[in-house]
Amino acid sequence: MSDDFEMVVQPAIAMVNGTPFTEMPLDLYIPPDALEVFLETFEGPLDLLLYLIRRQNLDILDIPIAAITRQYIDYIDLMTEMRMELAAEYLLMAAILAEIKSRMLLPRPENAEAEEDDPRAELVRRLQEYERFKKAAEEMDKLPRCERDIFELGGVDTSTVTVRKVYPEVDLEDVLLAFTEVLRRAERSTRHRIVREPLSVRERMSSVLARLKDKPLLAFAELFNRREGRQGALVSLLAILELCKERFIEIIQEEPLGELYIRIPDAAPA
Amino acid sequence: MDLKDIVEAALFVAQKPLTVADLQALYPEGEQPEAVDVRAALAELTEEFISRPIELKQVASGYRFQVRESLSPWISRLFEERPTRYTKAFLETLAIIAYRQPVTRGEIEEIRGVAVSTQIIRNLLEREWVQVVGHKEVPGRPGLYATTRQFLDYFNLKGLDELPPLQTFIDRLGPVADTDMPVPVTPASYHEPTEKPEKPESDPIIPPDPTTAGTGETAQPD
Amino acid sequence: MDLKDIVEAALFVAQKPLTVADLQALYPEGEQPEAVDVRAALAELTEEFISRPIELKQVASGYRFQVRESLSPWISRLFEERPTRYTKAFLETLAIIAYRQPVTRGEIEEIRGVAVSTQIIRNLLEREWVQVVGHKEVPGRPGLYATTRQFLDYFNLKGLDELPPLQTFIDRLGPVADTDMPVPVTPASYHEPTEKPEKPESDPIIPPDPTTAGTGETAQPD
Repeated sequence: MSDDFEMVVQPAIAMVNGTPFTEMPLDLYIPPDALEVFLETFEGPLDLLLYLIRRQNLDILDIPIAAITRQYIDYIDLMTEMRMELAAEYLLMAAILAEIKSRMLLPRPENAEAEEDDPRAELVRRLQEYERFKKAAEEMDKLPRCERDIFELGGVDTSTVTVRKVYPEVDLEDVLLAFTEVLRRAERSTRHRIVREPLSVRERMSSVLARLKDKPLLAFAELFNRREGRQGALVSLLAILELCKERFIEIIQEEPLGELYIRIPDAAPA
Repeated sequence: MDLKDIVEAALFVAQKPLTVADLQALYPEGEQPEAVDVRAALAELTEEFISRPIELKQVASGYRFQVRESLSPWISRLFEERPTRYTKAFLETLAIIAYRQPVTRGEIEEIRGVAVSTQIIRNLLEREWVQVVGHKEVPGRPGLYATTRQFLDYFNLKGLDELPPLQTFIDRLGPVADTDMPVPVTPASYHEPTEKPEKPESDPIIPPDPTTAGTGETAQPD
Repeated sequence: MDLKDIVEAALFVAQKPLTVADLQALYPEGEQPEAVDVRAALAELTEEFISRPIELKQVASGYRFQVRESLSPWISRLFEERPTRYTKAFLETLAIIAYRQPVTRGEIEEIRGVAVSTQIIRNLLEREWVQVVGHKEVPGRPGLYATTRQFLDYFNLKGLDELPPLQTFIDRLGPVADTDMPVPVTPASYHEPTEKPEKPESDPIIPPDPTTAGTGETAQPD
């Protein structure tokens, strides 16, 4: 039997009421004061049993079940203030042990098949199963892992890389369909006023406003382009009047018969 | 362990440029290399990477590895996000801005009958299809949105007047336009023929107009 | 531009492992290199970095550059925080999921003999080391947990078959250990193709019993 699986026991596991608690108990009895420490040290009753088997050469097939069970039951009151959920699992284990013991005491027929009914078999199977994974967890903890043993790269700078943003493609038709949908909804709900202005006027309204962003005061004459001809002048005029009506702009004249200017209104009227 | 190797590994792992002092601090106190040795290691590394696609660079706050600019076209694809399709809300907002500009967000919401998400406006601005051309002089001074030259360019339009006139849509709505969606007239010159979004099988609320009948204005079953 | 250079730069820049397909996708459609050429470039790079402090490594979700383990004492000083230590309960739960997947919480509790805290499961899910891959068709339809590629990446593994083999050391209980523990199967379907972990050379719990030896009897514990 090898010792390579010995549990590491620190010199002092905990201080219990000022007294260093240095030794794991020699049997399943746990001093009440140390119970909490115990529950935290072991991962559960299977872990504790494994420890005892290793450490104390405890023969789990011959545990003084009666005494242990009595001790465990004494804990019940103490445990109500602790982690009842965990403690319950230890109690369950005590019950399993007691059951095993009682079944062992029953006379058993002496044939080969009875071996499979050995009440200890299930417990041993569970201990083995648990131990495999307990060991696997320890092995896994030893694997080289990120953040501790191996490091991924994080430092290569990409400021030289210009990322082209990829936008969805849109069909004009989809935009038009969307607009039809809007109008249809508007028609249906209220008798929404749909102004039948030529688009060129709306476009001109936008461009006049855009120009006012660069230059806060524009001469009226600047808004007309001779090359656009009459049609263009009319569009500009309609745009200015519409903008004025919607109070996007105001038209000012500093002296009678002086030049007309347009600008963004100073302050929001209440 | 070789100082140069430690310097190299550290520069690759660090998320920011490292100074000579940072690199010295990789060693426990009392064992730290001289700054001059760290510099020598950095010089050596710079040399070793000279023919590689990444280079060791000194910037204001220290040393770092960076990708050579010439690789940008390929590397940028690592960061590109796959474009998703625009939502209906996005397209409706765009259409309203196109036809009703200059228009405030509140007005868009009034026409659509639902709120317009900030994300949509932001996307439109980011794509440079829409700009704020001014502010409406009402309380809150809301921004006035209008389409841009880029919008026209994208859709291959010379001007907004090349968009089908509003009247077209209004006519198509018809007096009882409350069941099916009319097919808008979209002159082929505005776009490549593509698959249309699904539309109702039986649509024609539009009375068969003898002048347009047979000119391709047939409901295409998808 | 040289394919190898592009592959190298991309691996240095990406903050996650890249697959061969990821690397092909650095090129525009129609110009993408063959997978076999990308693999050749990867092999060449692995070779070129063999004497450097960083290595090109293949893990479950692709290829990545990483610092050689031998440098961790220095490199870890770059980080203020000590690396996370995982509790026994956390590691045992993870180990059971890794070796016995897909597995329900109830089955994990059955093996450990204690309740599994919700916090542990939540942490495992949040770290994306574990995912719910389905539900067991029993009352309550409990979730079936399995490990992810990220789990393997974190532990520097290509597949589940690289996990240490399960073994047991209980030997003095031999006489009652009459049922052969089945060697847990580690289903590969969630990851890259893998094989079962090797069965320990000599399974010391099982006494050489002529009556059961060679019957291949495997009792499924649940």
